[in-house]
Amino acid sequence: MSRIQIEGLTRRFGAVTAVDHVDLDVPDGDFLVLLGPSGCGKSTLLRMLAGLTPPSAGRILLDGRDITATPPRDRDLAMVFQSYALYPHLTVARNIGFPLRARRRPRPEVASRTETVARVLGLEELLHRRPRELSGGQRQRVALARALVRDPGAFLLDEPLSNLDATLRTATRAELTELHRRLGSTFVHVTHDQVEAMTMATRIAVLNAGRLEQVGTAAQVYDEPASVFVAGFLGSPAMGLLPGRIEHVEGSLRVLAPDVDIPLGGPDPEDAGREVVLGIRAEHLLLVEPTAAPRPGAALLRGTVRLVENLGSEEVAHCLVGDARLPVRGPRPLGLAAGDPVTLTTAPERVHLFDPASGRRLVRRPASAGTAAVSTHVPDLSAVSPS
Amino acid sequence: MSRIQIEGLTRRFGAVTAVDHVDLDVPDGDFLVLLGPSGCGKSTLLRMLAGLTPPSAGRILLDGRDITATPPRDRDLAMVFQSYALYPHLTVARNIGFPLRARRRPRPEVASRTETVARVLGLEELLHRRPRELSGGQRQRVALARALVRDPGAFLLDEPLSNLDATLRTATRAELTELHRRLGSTFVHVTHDQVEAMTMATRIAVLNAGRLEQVGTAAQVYDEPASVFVAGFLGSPAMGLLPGRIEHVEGSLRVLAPDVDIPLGGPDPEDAGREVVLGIRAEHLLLVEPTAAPRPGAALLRGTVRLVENLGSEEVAHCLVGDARLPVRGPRPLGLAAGDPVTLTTAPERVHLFDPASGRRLVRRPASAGTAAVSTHVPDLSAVSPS
Amino acid sequence: APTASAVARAPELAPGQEVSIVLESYNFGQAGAWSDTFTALLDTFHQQHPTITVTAQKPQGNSSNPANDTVSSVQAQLATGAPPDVAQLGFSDLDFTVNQLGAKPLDDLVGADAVAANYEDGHPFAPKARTLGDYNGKTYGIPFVFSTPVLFYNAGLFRQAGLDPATPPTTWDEVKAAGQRIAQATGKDGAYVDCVTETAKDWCLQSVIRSNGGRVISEDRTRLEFADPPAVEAVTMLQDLVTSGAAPKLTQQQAVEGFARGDLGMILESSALQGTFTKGAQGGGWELRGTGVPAFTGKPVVPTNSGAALFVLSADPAKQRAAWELIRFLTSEEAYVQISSRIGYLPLRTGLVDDPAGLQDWAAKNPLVRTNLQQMDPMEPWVSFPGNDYLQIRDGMMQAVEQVVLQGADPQATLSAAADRQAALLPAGG
Amino acid sequence: MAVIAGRAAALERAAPADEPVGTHSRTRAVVGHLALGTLGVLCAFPIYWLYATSLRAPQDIYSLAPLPWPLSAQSYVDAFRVLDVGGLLLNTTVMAVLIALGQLLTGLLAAYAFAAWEFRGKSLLYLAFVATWLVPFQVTMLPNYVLLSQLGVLNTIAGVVLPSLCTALGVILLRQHVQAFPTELLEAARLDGRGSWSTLWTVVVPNLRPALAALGILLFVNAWNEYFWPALVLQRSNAVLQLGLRSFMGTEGNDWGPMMATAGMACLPVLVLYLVLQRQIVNGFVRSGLK
Amino acid sequence: MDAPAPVAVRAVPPPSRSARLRRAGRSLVPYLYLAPGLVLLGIWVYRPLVQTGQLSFFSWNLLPTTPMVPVGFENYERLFTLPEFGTSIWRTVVLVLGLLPFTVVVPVAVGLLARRVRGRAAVIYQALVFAPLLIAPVAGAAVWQWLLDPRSGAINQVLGTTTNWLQEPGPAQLAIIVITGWHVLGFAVLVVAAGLAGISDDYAGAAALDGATPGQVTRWITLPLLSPTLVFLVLMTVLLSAQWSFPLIDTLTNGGPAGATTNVYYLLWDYGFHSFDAGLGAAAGVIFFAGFGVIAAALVALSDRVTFHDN
Ligand SMILES: Nc1ncnc2c1ncn2[C@@H]1O[C@H](COP(=O)(O)OP(=O)(O)OP(=O)(O)O)[C@@H](O)[C@H]1O
Ligand SMILES: Nc1ncnc2c1ncn2[C@@H]1O[C@H](COP(=O)(O)OP(=O)(O)OP(=O)(O)O)[C@@H](O)[C@H]1O
Ligand SMILES: [Mg+2]
Ligand SMILES: [Mg+2]
Repeated sequence: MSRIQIEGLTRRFGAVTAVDHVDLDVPDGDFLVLLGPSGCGKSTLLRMLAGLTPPSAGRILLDGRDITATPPRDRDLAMVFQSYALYPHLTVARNIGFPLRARRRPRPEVASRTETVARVLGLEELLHRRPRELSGGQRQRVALARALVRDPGAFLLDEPLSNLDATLRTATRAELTELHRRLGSTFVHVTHDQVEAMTMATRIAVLNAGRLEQVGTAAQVYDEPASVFVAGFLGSPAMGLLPGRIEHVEGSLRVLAPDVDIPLGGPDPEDAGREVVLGIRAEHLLLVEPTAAPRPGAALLRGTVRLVENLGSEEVAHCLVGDARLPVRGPRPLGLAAGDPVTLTTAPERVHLFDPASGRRLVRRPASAGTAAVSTHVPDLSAVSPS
Repeated sequence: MSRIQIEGLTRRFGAVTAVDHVDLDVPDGDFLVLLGPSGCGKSTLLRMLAGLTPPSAGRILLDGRDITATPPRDRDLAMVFQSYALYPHLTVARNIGFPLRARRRPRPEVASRTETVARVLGLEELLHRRPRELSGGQRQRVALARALVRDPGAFLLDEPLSNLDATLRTATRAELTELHRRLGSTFVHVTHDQVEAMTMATRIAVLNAGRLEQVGTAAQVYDEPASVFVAGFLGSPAMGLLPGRIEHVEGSLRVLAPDVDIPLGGPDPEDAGREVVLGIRAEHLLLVEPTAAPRPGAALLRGTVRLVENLGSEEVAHCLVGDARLPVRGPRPLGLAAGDPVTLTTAPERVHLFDPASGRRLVRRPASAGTAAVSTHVPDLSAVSPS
Repeated sequence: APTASAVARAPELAPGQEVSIVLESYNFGQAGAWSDTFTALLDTFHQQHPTITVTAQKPQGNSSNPANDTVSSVQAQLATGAPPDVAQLGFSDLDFTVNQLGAKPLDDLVGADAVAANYEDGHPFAPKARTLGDYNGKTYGIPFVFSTPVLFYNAGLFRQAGLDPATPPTTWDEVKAAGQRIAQATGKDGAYVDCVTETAKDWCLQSVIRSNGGRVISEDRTRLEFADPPAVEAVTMLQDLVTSGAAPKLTQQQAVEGFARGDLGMILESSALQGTFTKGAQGGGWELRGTGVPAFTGKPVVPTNSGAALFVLSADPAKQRAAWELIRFLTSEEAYVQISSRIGYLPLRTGLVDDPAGLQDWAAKNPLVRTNLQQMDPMEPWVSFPGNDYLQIRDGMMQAVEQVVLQGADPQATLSAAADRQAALLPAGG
Repeated sequence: MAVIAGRAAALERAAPADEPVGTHSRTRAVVGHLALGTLGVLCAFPIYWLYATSLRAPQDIYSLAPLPWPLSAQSYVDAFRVLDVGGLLLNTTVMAVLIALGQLLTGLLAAYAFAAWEFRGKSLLYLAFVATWLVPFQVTMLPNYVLLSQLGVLNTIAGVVLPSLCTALGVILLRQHVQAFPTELLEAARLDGRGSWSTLWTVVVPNLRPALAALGILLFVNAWNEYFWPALVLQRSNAVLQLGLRSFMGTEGNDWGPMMATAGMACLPVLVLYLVLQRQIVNGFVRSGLK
Repeated sequence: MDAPAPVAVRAVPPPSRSARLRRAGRSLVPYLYLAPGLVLLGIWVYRPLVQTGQLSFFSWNLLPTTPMVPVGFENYERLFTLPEFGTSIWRTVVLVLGLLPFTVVVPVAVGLLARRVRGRAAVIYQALVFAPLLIAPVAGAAVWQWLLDPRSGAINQVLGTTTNWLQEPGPAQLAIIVITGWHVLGFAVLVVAAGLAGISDDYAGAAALDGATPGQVTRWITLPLLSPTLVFLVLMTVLLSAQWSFPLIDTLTNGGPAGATTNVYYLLWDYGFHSFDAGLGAAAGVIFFAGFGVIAAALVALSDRVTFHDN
């Protein structure tokens, strides 16, 4: 039951800066998911929290206490390693009981708590096996059991599901979420799988190249990505992005690009001429009957289908609009085939705008006095370092 | 440009039968995906095709020619290994040219073909780097290039995307599909990721514990799973399954289970009393307003929400119906929370029935003479061995 | 049983007949005087016998003291079928050399007359030396180099301890007293008797035991006698030297180096080491002197000889003849003049030391040689043990002695136990 | 590839800079320095003594003073006068290189066979290699000597080299290396059209280079220091450096000064070789994950 | 619905003759790679071993002139009744036990300590410890003779003793052990370093997080995981101690004083090359081979039970 605060945490390996001045506040009971591509510094950040890698700069507070220099064993944390790090020479039972024995708890207590945890995770049958005699999923549960057996202040989980196949992964995901609900402990969970992030997190922190891109709930991160990177990283298929330009046309602002014309609403001449990156999620693009006459003032995108992917329940059509690829998603069958011309529309409020130079999100200010203005703004990012 | 036929192929490792009497016919130009859980024998099957593992029994024909005893280098096949298997000491260019040099092709030819392939795959810039200086995606493309450089009869790909993160995986998936379209070669692609299977395959072969469960197009495998295994393995979330019983109620057949009542249509007293396993996909379950009176004769399922997962564009509610878990999927927000009671309905033709003993699909025979009968039938599985 | 009683006479070499032979000597190969002298001698020989080519080699093997490798080296080469034609082998190995290594009886090879003539050629061989290489009445080896035990002492330490270097100890009691005195007065070590370790072999021990009227093996060589009372008494005396503090517990090498360094008052050693000691004395600034083997009070001293003879092992008549020519040359006056003057070895043609054309000058400058010459008369041969296991017997005996003398084991019990055990190894079965 | 990269990463993480917080305390470091420093000095002291002795003047040879003062090169002069040091150096190098290469080659071929194939009698044959450790030198010495004499190579470098061309250590260590080598690479090469022989040379060897180099140097050092077998075979000539030592041993005691000088010169090349290549040796050896 | 592609199930024809030949040729390949090593070992190790086995049933002194007398098992009987044989076995045991600290304990300590020091220092220490391996045994022995001089050798001066290390039975054995240990320490340190590097740091990290002290991590995690390396070293020590110490014994003590440093290996040498009792020596060699073979097999079997591979 702990709050974790990170201030200006940095770690360099020689020339590489693996974690770059990260500020983060994880309240007690949070399920924080660290999300990001491979090599972005997730594991390094987690290892610094655990005390396994000393930071190059910055500090870590646990419930307000500075633990930057505290050795791992004195931090009240439990960690599940990406590789599980089960002790290969110990049986499952002794693996699970290890943290208690290391703390010199009496034998009967160790035995009874090991048994309890094993029962909860369905490991009773396996207590006398060694790790090498377990399947991937079983190993993962043993690693979890070893963390759970001692009721720590917070759990650190480093890609604990990455080695599981899809079915097992779904099941374990649900199990972990339920566990969090029941225990109410703080969880910090590392992954590069966005489905995992979306389904489990109370909050998501997106890392890119060692820097924090955005922190927020799953909905915030998905619905209001703070940057092109976040927008492109989350969602499957990823958000379609294309360069455009804001123009003042006939008294209203519109985003224009080859074969694209999207109204933005109220007029604000200030923004006219601004270059932007336009982002639309696959599920927010709707097919327009090619024969139907375009509704005046509606968003309009024209393109060609390059490829249709069948996801089982749905289909994704990858369309070429101008030079950019836009994925369109809908219930199967979409009725499209490669080569078909398509006309698409979308709700203007579903369109994300980004600054092409910085990549940050552009937010339309609430139209006061009848005008809507676009400005660089980072929502919900109070914790993001001003870099 | 090759047809691959497999007859009674079997491979035993000591007591383990990794591949169990598999018959399979891969027509020229097919993109066959071998799908199955971890350890089901996919890699072993592929390795037997490549000639890296000798079969214990059965034979392999390439364009009608028996190649069971042909050494790997004389089979006209190229393989991309799960781990890429790039030669770490060679530059990208020499990696790509390796198969040609091994076949003692003249230098200029090696150089020109290497260059061509590199251009196609966008590797021109990287030709002088070594594998360790490449990102995962780049490595994958080099591995592909090495396979493509010599224009083989067929490509064997062993989980080539498993090491990539979601974004990269989506992109490479599309690239591979396009490649297949352009070349028209035969592809055999191993994976345990069903999205990969669904999106890429012209045909899917589902393996389970060394045996072929079903072969068919993505749509066939998804829409008409031949067994409980296939039904449970494909789809995310997996198809909800619950045990039930066919009863003859008021002149029509109905499937009944605790809290479940689904009409099957025309009366057929023969099947009454039969035990079945009932399967319904998450996207085929619809929420019924709890206040609305149930439409008489409609399918009806009652349960409690245990957990709601946010997938970004959609949400999945895991509901407890009777003793079974049924996932329900719909656009976000579903408006459900854990603990809520729900009433669900579905179209009777969306309900899959399986034989509880054998796990095979039960197919309702086209109602001839006004009766519909249920019988065990395996569609499209003429190639499945009669076990 | 002695073999090869009938060996055909080796014919004289025809003029111009080219022969090449191999000489194996443990003195060869060490950089310094020996190698240089040997090389010079072989050059001279080649000039005198242009048709005979001699290749010299040292024994194969890896002991730091090549003399320990002689027999195994010849044996290994015999196994390949190509033994050296002439070998310099120790007297302790005589039995084995004759019976097993197949040394050729020179009496048959060139005739007893020729052998005798060689001894008489010029200054004659010392009479005692002539028969050292005989076995069952036949001459197999011509003695080449040997020494008797000499009690070297450090005159400087004697003076420091208040002893008179001019009257060195002549009995073991005096040795003990002097040794104790030196140890107490100077803090250095007293007297080391190099007769008590396996490394030292048993030549010097035989001298000590025989000086007390005992033997290590009966005269007919069928019974081990080193556990008999006279022998035990002698060994007990040696043990007493150590327990009384007169003698240090050292290995042979330590003792030799200690003495060379000036850290040891007396050492009973072979004169072969004289060169080493002389060099050490020059470096360390002390004075080297020597005297004969100490006596047991009231008993005559019996010195024994160390050293080696030259044997012919070749089976080829031409090589045998060439080998004989080489042996004759190496034991000639000319050779001894070289060997003695350049290396310091005892000339077995003892008359040379009085010959002004020979070694008279050299002998005058090296008074120590006289000690050895004087001991030639009472000298008895170093007796070899019989059979294939002769070395096991010898080493077993020496180990027992070492245990008694240096490690304080009970003399009678230890020696008896060893004698009982080794008796089984005698060819007759004991 | 993945395996190799993984190993490299594990090594990097083992770098001292990345260790858990609080494990690096000053006292722990001091204790470490003290213990290792003491051990290092103890280990190196005899080597110092060797060189110290070789630099003493001949009359001080028996001196036990810790510092060789006054310095004298006389021992070296003597050694050079007696020995053809250049020639010996050349011979020894030839011998050691041939032996090391031979052992490396036979070891590599055997290790490749053990690691890349499944075949009948595999474990038995492996045992046949390992069991040579159980055969004492003394047992093989004489029969081999006789055979060499029949081959007519006694007193030649070939006689020294021939019986030493294969060693169990080379096979055992190399098998570990080759086994750690990703099998996919071998298979990829087969599919790409290489036979097993050219796979060995174009894929395995280039990637094992650090390990091969490290092991090669170990074997070279061993061969360089070989004394017993050359002493037996090269009876007539002291054709290699270690045997040069014999020139200063004899019945009348040893000539310590030049002997130490020769020993010092004999050790010098391998010491220098080691100091220059230490990182490579250690890394090549360690990275193999010998377990 | 896909029309099923009917496959006419034919009887699988037997492979042709040439295919069979080719297959046989391919299965020969690994043996070809083994051939050079096997042939060499066959000629230079096993041929002599077989000859020795035969010789052990004869009484012979190796000389072509003397006949080989078949004596059945007499050589073996003699060997087992010889008191030296028993004591030499005992001394071998002492030697092996005495060397274990140098090949196992100290290298492990060095491996663990080396983690505490950083940077160049660790490299330098390692170089120093490794250096003795580079010194030829004969040269090393000569130097130690000096250091062990009873009067003014460095060892006695430092320890303040007057022990004559090479002349007293106990100390001589100790000296042989220490000098042999000095020689092989560097190699063992290298092996342990390799073993330690092979253990993932994650285990130590996990254990630290689980609350284990550094000492506990070492005892409970690192050492058990290092056990395969340790077994390798123990095996090497048991099998090779006698061989390692041989040149030193031969140079320094010749098996003395009074046989106090004569182990089985040296005894074998003594019988074979000093006593010219080739049959007895051969019998000793065979027993040596068989005895150590049994010990090695037992060790390997034991190690399979007590070691844990990190996989
Ligand atoms: N010990 C180290 N030495 C040098 N560089 C390192 C080290 N550890 C990590 N790095 C580098 O730091 C960066 C971040 O590594 P980290 O392991 O934190 O990535 P990650 O986000 O966990 O990636 P993945 O999803 O692949 O596990 C990478 O570029 C990596 O190469
Ligand atoms: N060399 C082998 N020896 C023994 N068993 C083996 C061997 N290779 C594979 N197996 C076993 O055969 C079965 C099939 O293995 P295979 O590698 O084909 O699985 P897979 O479907 O590729 O699994 P994954 O998705 O995990 O790669 C597994 O149970 C495996 O344990
Ligand atoms: Mg990571
Ligand atoms: Mg696989």
